[in-house]
Amino acid sequence: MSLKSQLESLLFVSLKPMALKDLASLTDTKVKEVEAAVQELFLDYQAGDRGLTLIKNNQQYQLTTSAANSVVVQKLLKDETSGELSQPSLEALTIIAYRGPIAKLELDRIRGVNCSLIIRNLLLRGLVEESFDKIKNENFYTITNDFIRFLGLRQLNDLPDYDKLSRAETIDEVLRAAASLLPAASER
Amino acid sequence: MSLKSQLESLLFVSLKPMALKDLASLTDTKVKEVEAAVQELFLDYQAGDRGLTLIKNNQQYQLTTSAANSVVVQKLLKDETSGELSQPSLEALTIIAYRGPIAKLELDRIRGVNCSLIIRNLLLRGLVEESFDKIKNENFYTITNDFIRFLGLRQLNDLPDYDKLSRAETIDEVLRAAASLLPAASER
Amino acid sequence: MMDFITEKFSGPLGLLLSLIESEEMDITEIALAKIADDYVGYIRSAKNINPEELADFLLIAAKLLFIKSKALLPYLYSAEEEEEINDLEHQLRMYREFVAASQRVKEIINTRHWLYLPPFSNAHNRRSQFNLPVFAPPAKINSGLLRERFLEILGGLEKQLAKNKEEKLLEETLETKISIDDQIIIIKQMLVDKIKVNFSRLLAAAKTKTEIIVNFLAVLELAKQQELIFEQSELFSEIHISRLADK
Repeated sequence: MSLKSQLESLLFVSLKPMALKDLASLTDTKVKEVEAAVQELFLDYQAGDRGLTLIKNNQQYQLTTSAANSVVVQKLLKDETSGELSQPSLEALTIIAYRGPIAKLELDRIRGVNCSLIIRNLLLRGLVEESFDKIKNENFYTITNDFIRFLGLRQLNDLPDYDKLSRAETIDEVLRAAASLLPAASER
Repeated sequence: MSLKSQLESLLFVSLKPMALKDLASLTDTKVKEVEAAVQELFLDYQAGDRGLTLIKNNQQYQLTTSAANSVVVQKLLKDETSGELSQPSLEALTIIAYRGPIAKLELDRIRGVNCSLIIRNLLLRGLVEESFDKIKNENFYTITNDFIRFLGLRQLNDLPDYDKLSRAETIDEVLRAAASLLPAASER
Repeated sequence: MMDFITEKFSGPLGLLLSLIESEEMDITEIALAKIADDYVGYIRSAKNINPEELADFLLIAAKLLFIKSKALLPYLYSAEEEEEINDLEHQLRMYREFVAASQRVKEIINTRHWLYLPPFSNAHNRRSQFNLPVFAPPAKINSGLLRERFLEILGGLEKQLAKNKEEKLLEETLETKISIDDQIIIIKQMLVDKIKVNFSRLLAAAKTKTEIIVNFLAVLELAKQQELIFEQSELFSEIHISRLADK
């Protein structure tokens, strides 16, 4: 069978999001080839009149039902819940969605306030994930597939204005940084 | 969305084979139409280079992996349930052993992260079991008798220092602190 | 269902933004200088500010008062300080973009076009056809190891609890020492006793950055109420504070 079909079988059976390298070792292929085949599958699901969607997040893939069929699926399944989201939690989730992986200090800086408690709460609810960066000696935060599923998106890049908001610096900050490199900038 | 795509979504989330009349009532269509659409879906899976297949048994339909990929699927299933436990899984198992029966929310609070995926893995391996408490409307977890015997013990309280460790005040204190700081998000 | 709790604002930048928007102003230095008093007035009267966040609220208050004083005495400020003001404007603009984005995210979630997974079941039909073992313990596990692990977990939790207690203690002291109104009374008392006080002496008594800010705010407040006179013989020299002759 083709690699693409093997990957579809694996994604169908797996209980959790699958990393490229796990898919590669299971199918005994190179990561590069797996990546190309998964991408093909990702586009297949997007193009056709399909009831399934492939989510891509954090370099991991997961098969779910498609957004357009949510109403009929809800009839069959017990209603899923993610509980209440306060405005501060919603803001933190939004910033992590656009800017993740993001360090806690950077999140605090954008919100202008310490976000420890909010992060703890989001971790408990499985909406964000923490990973430790050994080189930077800091924890970084990303959005989980569960939160992406509540958004009904295939990937975070599909969020509105993703390109604009995901950039670490806004244009005027970049311009300012560039200006400060010029000797003339010191004379104001 | 098309009926065919709705049926694909429903067959994907259903844990058991589905009868035509159930599919018809969920999608609010006639059995005849559902039958035609299911047939179309069946042919789609047959024709393409697909990792999924639709099987029919006693007038009931079920989505499964294609037979040609069974070797690679089996490899994944074996990987999921063999080998040593990851550090987080071992931690969760230990807490369930000494503190069981323990609610999911309490386990999450002790570990500081959502433990859904870890619990699934421990359930799959037959190391812990789940019981639903109707009054508290929550799932509780304990280690299985198989696992107790595997450890060479006759019963749970034969675990070393069980009396002392199962009542460790530290854990109660952690749970109290978490409950006051992070009010329960409604469980899923 | 995913519910949203609405609050008046979230954090110091949220408060700042709502004050500016309620005046229908854009984010500029002039706007910030204009709302500085409203902001300080709000945090003085607010009862619902989380003690953990108080320091962050006060930090913004200090920045606003700095901007306000610059608007009054522009020649006293350097390019570097100019930069700091730009930073607050920039930070607030960026925050505003994310608040707007968070509203769009909320709308997306509320359309409930959620993506679903099959519910987990141990007797999953996708697996049952493969005759998997129902019991698959890891080889290297024994009861001694479980005990060891459990003790390690307890140790880790104890450390965490101790750290939390320390932080809480810090917050409590912060909370008790932090009221601007109390500080005003203390300063007035000092002035009654001494007639003249050096500003640096006031600050020397402060133990944390937050306390410095509170002192600063209290002094400014007294100046606003026209109860104090400030004297400084030259730039960057000691500031002497004294009471206005009995009103």
